[in-house]
Amino acid sequence: MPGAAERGAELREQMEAFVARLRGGGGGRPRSEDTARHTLALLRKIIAHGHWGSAGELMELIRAEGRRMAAAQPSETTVGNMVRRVLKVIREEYGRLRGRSEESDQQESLHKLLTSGGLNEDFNTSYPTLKANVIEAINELLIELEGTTDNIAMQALEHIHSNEVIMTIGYSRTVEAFLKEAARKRKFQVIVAECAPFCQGHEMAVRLSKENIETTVMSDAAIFAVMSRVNKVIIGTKTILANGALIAVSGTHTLALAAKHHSTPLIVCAPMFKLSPQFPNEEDSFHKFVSPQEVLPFTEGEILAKINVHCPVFDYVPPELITLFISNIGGNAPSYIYRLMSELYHPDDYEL
Amino acid sequence: MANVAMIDYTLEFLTATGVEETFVFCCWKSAEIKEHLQKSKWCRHTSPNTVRFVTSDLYRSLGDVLRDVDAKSLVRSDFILVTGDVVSNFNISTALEEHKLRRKMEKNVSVMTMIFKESSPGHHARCKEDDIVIAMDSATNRVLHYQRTQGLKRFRFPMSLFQNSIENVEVRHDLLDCHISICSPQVAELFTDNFDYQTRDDFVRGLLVNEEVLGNQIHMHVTTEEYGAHICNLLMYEAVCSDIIRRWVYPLTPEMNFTDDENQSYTHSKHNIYRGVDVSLGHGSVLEENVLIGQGTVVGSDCSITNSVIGQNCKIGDKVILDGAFLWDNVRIADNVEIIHSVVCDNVEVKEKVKLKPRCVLSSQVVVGPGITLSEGTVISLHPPDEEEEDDDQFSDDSGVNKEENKVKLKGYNKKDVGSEGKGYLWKADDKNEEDEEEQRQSLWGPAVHSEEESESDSDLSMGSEEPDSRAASPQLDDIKVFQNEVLGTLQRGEEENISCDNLVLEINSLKYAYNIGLKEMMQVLSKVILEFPLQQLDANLDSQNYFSALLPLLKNWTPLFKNYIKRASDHLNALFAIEEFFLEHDSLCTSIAKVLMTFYQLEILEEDVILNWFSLRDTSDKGKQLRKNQRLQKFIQWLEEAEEESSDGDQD
Amino acid sequence: MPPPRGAGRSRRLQMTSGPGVTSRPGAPRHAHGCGEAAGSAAMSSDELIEAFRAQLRDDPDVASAVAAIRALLGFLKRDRGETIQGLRSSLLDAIETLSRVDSSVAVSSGGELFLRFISLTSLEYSDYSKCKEIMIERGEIFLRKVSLSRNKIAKLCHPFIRDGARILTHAYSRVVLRVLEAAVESKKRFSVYVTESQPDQAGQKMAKALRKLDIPVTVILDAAVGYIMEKVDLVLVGAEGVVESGGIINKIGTNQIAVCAKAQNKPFYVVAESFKFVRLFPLNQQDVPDKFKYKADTLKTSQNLTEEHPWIDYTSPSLITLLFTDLGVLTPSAVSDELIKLYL
Amino acid sequence: RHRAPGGGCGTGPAPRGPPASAPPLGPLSRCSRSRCGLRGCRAGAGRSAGERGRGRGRGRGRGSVRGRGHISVCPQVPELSREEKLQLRKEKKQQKKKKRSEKGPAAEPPEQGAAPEPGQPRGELTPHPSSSLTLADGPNDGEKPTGGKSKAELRAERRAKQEAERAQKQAKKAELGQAATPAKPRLTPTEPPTAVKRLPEHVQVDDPAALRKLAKKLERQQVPLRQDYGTKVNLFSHLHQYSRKKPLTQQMSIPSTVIHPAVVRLGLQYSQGIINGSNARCIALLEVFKQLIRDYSTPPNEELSRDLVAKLKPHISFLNQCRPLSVSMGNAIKFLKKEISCLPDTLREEEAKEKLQSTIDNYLREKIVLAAEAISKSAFEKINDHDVILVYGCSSLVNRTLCDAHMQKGRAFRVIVVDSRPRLEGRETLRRLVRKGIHCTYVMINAISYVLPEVSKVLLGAHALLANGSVMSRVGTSQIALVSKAYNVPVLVCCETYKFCERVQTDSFVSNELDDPDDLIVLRKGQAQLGGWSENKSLRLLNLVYDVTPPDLVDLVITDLGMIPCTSVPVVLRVKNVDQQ
Repeated sequence: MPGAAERGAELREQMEAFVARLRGGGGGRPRSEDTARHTLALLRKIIAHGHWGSAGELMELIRAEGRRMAAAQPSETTVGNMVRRVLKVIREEYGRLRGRSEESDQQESLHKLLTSGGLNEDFNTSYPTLKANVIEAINELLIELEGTTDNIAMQALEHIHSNEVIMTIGYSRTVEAFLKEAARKRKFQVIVAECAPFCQGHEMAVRLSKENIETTVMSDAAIFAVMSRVNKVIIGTKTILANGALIAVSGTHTLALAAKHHSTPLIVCAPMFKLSPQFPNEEDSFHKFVSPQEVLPFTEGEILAKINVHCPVFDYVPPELITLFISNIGGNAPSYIYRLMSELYHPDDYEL
Repeated sequence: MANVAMIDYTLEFLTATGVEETFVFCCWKSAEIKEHLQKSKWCRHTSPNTVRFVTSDLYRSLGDVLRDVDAKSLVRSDFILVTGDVVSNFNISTALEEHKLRRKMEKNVSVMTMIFKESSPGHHARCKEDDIVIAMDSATNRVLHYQRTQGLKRFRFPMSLFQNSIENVEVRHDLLDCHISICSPQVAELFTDNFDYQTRDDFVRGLLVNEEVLGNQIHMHVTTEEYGAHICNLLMYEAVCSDIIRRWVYPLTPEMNFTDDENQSYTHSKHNIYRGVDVSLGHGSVLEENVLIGQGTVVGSDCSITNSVIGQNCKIGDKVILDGAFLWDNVRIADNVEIIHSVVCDNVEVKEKVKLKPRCVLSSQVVVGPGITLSEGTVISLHPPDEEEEDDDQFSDDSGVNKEENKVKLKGYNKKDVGSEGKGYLWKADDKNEEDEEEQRQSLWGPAVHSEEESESDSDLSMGSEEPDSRAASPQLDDIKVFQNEVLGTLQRGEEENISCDNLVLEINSLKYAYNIGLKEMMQVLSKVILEFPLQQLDANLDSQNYFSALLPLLKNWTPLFKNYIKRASDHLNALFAIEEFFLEHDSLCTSIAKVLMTFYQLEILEEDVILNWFSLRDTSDKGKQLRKNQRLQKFIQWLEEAEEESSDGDQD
Repeated sequence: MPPPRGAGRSRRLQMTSGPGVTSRPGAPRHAHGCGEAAGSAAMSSDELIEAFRAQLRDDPDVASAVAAIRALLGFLKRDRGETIQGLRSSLLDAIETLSRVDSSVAVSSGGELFLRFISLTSLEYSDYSKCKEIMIERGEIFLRKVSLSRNKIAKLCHPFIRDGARILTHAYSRVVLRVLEAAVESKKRFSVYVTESQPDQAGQKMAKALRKLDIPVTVILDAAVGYIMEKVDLVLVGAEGVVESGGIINKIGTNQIAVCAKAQNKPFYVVAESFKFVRLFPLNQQDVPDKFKYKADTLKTSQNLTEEHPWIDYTSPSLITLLFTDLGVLTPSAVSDELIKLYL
Repeated sequence: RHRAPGGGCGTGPAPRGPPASAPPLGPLSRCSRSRCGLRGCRAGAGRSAGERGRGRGRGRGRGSVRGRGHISVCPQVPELSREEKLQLRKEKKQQKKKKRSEKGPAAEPPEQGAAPEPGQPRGELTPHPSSSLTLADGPNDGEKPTGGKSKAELRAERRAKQEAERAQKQAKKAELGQAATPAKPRLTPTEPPTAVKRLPEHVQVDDPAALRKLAKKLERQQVPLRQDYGTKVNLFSHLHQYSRKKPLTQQMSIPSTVIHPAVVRLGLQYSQGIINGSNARCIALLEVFKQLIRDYSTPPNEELSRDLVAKLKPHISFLNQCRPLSVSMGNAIKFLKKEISCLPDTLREEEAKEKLQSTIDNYLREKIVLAAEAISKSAFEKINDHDVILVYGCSSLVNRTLCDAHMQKGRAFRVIVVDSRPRLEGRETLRRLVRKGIHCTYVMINAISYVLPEVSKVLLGAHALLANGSVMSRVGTSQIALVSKAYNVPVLVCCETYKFCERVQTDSFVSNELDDPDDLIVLRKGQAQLGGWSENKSLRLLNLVYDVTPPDLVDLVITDLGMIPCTSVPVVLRVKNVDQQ
């Protein structure tokens, strides 16, 4: 068809731009949600304009692109997650077209191990309607994305009672929305750890105080000192791993430990698209280190040559320190995360 | 550079700052660069930054390049000038904004904005060679004085710096020149205009010296956050490498793999250890910190590696100690070798028990050992020491090397230099500079480095470091002369672009201040210039008649100019003396003196009584008397006198 | 009578080809062994036991559960019963006999699995003979899958072994061995501490195997676990059985290691094939049934068990960081999920 | 002996929160005011009695020890003489009256009214060391032979009456405090304070009474009062919060008559954070005091030992205004006062001054310099080759220890310097260590969980060691100890014994210090988020200075007495007290 070529080119360019943006650390602080939306949009484009015959080819295509995008910024797990979601969508749509019953989930399971006949089914038969259906489904996904933050905020009142002291760290829009929502009904006090060196905490505090929530900013060093007076810790996160652990802004681990020490409940607000089926393995994958500049100014002069300065952006928070996850589909214990995973993604897609 | 060609860093930096078109000027091995770039992602049609090549062997310096740019008129708008060895994560946009703004405000006065990085002296990324002292106007960020400190114990600043109007002048030594400069199209023109500009330094200094003449200014932008450095010798190479590995140049870190090259993917782990795919380490080998190991490299057991960069497919034996070593690709290192702060180029083989003391260089394909120790700063190449001039080639230049190979057939290697199984020649530094070790290394490493840039990033723009002494100042004329020339220049421009007189006045004033010229000289020069003007414009020898006809309009135009300067009687007199002088010089024209004076008088530049008492001056030379004999003049004077008596307007004539 | 025998033989061939990598060496002989067993009619209990033993003998790498299942499959093939119920009952006492031979949890888990699988298929197909067909076919498939499971686990697990890691493992476990092998293949350098694990000194066997892969290995006393723990980066053990709580049943001493690991917050990883999942929910050590705790013959001979050494102990899920199974990497809580999916 | 119930009530209000505590404080404090007045004067008498030489010292020693021994029993009552009982009763009556007059908690039975009395004084009395000795005397007068008492009793009675009346007048406008003051100047010189029993003024800012009292005292001493700055986090409303922008000296009349210029300078250096770290502060203080003593001359018909202490007081309270005294300083002052007060009167002035100067020098040498040496010696045993040692902030002691281990013993170890905003003291540490050629790594405090896995030991400095074994130190220390525990890395604390302190504290709230909140403001990308925080009603900035590390997070404390578990701080204190005799 006419214009296919240039649309393809344009698509490629967008891809490149996206990848470049991811590489460059997304420019400032990228919102995971935006990233997710971009990814979906791009994938949708690919599905719309890419050349593919059958579901199998399509999935291959998506995988290839997905791998490329995910590799660009390992710490930005949402990209990979979105790709997985899309793959799952394709599987489902395909399955539906093949008239497989809805609920027969393709989980790897003992049951399947025993009952299944053929090993894995092919994706080669091509259905004309598949493209439309998939795109439709992706649009639904996008709509779901829109709602996430609000859905989470809705549950605020179930978790915050009046004149509580709540501690949070750094800046997270989800948490911001959550607290603001609660503030409409209840009066409570928020303590924000500033989260050096970026000090996103300051922004958070200012925004909250605008809603005249009584807010206190303090340096990260005071977390443990103040924790004994805190009733709840509510934080956002970058990623939730398959074992219910967090990859969150650095300092969170300390926060979580402090909370544990005073047995203060630690609540994590995170939309579903931050669930990532990876497990924390020993390599610092999906970790991110920015320029030491942030920590120690270049003007330090000669000593810089002799020392090492580390500025990790994220912390790993083991699941046992976490009390509750609040996602857009409700609250869950860390031990149940694995299940959500298997609902969201297909096991074959766990590694792209 | 950390297993990535330097030019890739430069291009990445440019692209990141949103540059859309890049010209790469090459003279060395343009073929190779081209090939390299064509393979790289820059030439994919998706890349946002389109790269073009201009190659010619004539480019010996930045000057040549820019002149060529001007000739081919490649650039029409502002452009960024970088050397091919700049590593930076700087975001140009703000500086660019400032630049644009400045240019909008005072039309096209500021031609260039140089980017500097704040870094206290002694920082390892500060290159000895282009360490600079800068005097700036802290209000406007305007560069007032620019001086390299290399080898200097004390600096000299022109008085004018502190005399002129600018209220607070900052003299800074805490700046690191990133060699990134935003230029307006004029820069190219300017290079064309002055052929003695070789490097950017020449340009800057030239511009600053006669800033008033050309009315151009240079501004600067100081960044604190971002990183920017320019690799002009091995020391810098080492420094910048370690900075990259220590992530100062984030997001340009090895594991980002910005070159998008399959076998450039690294995993980053604690202590800044980067490992390519299928790197294998023997048992007991430790990577202490800040190590980068390229794909497919094999390291034996019980090695200790720290602060080093190791290329692809290297073979490293057992019990090897690498500290601050930079191994390029396919290096083979046997057991028990110790390499400290040295560079080992492609395909080198180092045999057992060789020790490399700091700052050694083994150029490509060299073989050393076994069991020798290279003293500090040794450079060994496959290239016999005699023909110095092309010693650039043999570093990692395979074609060259092959040629070397068969040369080698003829001559044997010096065993005591390179060991019993060694291949290569000790590359002697010219023994002229026997002063301190530092100096020697500089002079020796300078070229070495240079060649390396060629082989790695091959951007000729990095030639800057090659001719360090082409910075000799252009010969100074005595002030008056210079001033006169410049006034002339100003007026010419004024005439061509018919700039309004007040502007001319301004410019001339500024010139006057710059060369601190007294009013007297000023007067004389001015009138002289104006009178000479026609001769300059038209051919030198024309008869008085059409000389005057040429002069007349000019005088009419520039009346205000004179008015501006000729106020007191003395001024008038000075003017007259100048006129006299002029006519004495060109007596062919002296017939028209009367006419000239007449015009001056009619334009009310000169007053009659002054003219009169000038005329009546007796103390002049005999030539002067002759001049006064001139009957036209006589008549003119006479007429003036009469005019004085019956104050009637002189309409005879 | 020809048809079944023919069928039997053909399937036997399949079957032997089934195990693939795991049972290369023993395969032909064991096929032969089964062959002569096939001579008679319904498989007698000692034939069954013989088959089972043969499995273990011929192919030292095979897990006893797998062996049991194979034996049972063989049994099933030659079963003469006409009804599912008949089949079930005969299978039940077959399992009984097997577990009398080897009391390991694996056997019973394997057996249960097999039963479950029988019943599942029988639900789908009413006609008995058809049903049997399917059963046998699926049995083969199942075995083939099972034979792949260890590699799968290895693939999942070895990323968790960092370069230069120090690993503590316990007793002898084929799966652990396979995982470490995979880690070595992926150019990782690590060292291993093995508990010698009395009374049978299985640790020594493990150490030997590891040395073959030239992994630096140190055998430590069972009592030295607490001492060594602070040097260790992670603990990696196999399991004889994975119980519904997500805890494991394994060679005696595992529990103490887990406790130490917890105390020093070191990760405690378990690798186990999914056929080791067993429907059992021990509350504590004492709650674990004796038939698992003690060797079959001791159960027969000794009159006072309290004087005997138990061979296995129970490790509660709270002490386990992750389980690596061929169903993927599971948190302990996910195990019960799997079992529920299977049995309910 | 009155300590225990007092402690209960003194700290009582804090958890209850300021607003709640205000009304009930009224009556209690009042009654106690009169009470303390009485006891004060008795103490005065006590002094005159105690003045004769050695007995006093022992008495006090025993007193304090026993005081710690059996807490919360109040066996005083039987010992009380008739008169005492009598006017106790009087007071109770008055209380009842007052309670009625201003509807305090209705029908509070006398016992409860009485119970808090002893506690209250330290609530009421001014912060400054001199004040506390009223309590220090508590045990004393108990032990004193009743014979020496009568005069005191009479005076006490008289005053009690006066106060009672005055109090009734002032009941409506709850004007408290100055009643006790007249007593003070006269008590002060006698007894060096013991830190346990005092609730310093700078932790009860939320109590208007205390503030007023402070103001009064200051103006009496002609020391300007420093104004609080900005809105405070209400958890910490009981602490001062000063701005570095407005140093105290601005509002001082130059030349100030009472305050020695050297002290003014010192004060400025303190408040501007130029002199930082408890050691440095203590040393500076003592140096200045030496100068003070040098320039001091006893006025006619005055006794050096008394007058000098009296002279010191304004200075001390001035410094206290500039920045709350560190424990080290407190102890040093205590020590100095003791030295002064037990100067034999026979000494001529010059000799006395000489003596004092030399004692100060000794103190400096023994308690700080030699102690540091001893510590670095014993700490060295714990530093092995290939260790990775994590340090936090900038502790002179730790730095020195590391440098010694590196330079003298030539140990090969790496150091990880952890730092925290806003002070960024770690950079100083970094510079020093790197200059010494120690291999360093630098991270922010929120990245510790990234570096800790490789750390083999954590070495921390301390601001003070409290009697319950908890470590008071730069904020963030406790956090590091916590995370280290999680990675089971041993935590070592270095602290000289002169920083040990008899106070007990379980959280970081009660007694702490707030630094200039503006320090938190940071300029990033050319914009300061928190720019106009003070305009914003609901935005608070908390810049805490210290925190308290619970003993179970600290493995061992390295002191000049060797290595001890931090639970055995009281033991050391006891030993010290004994050998101070």
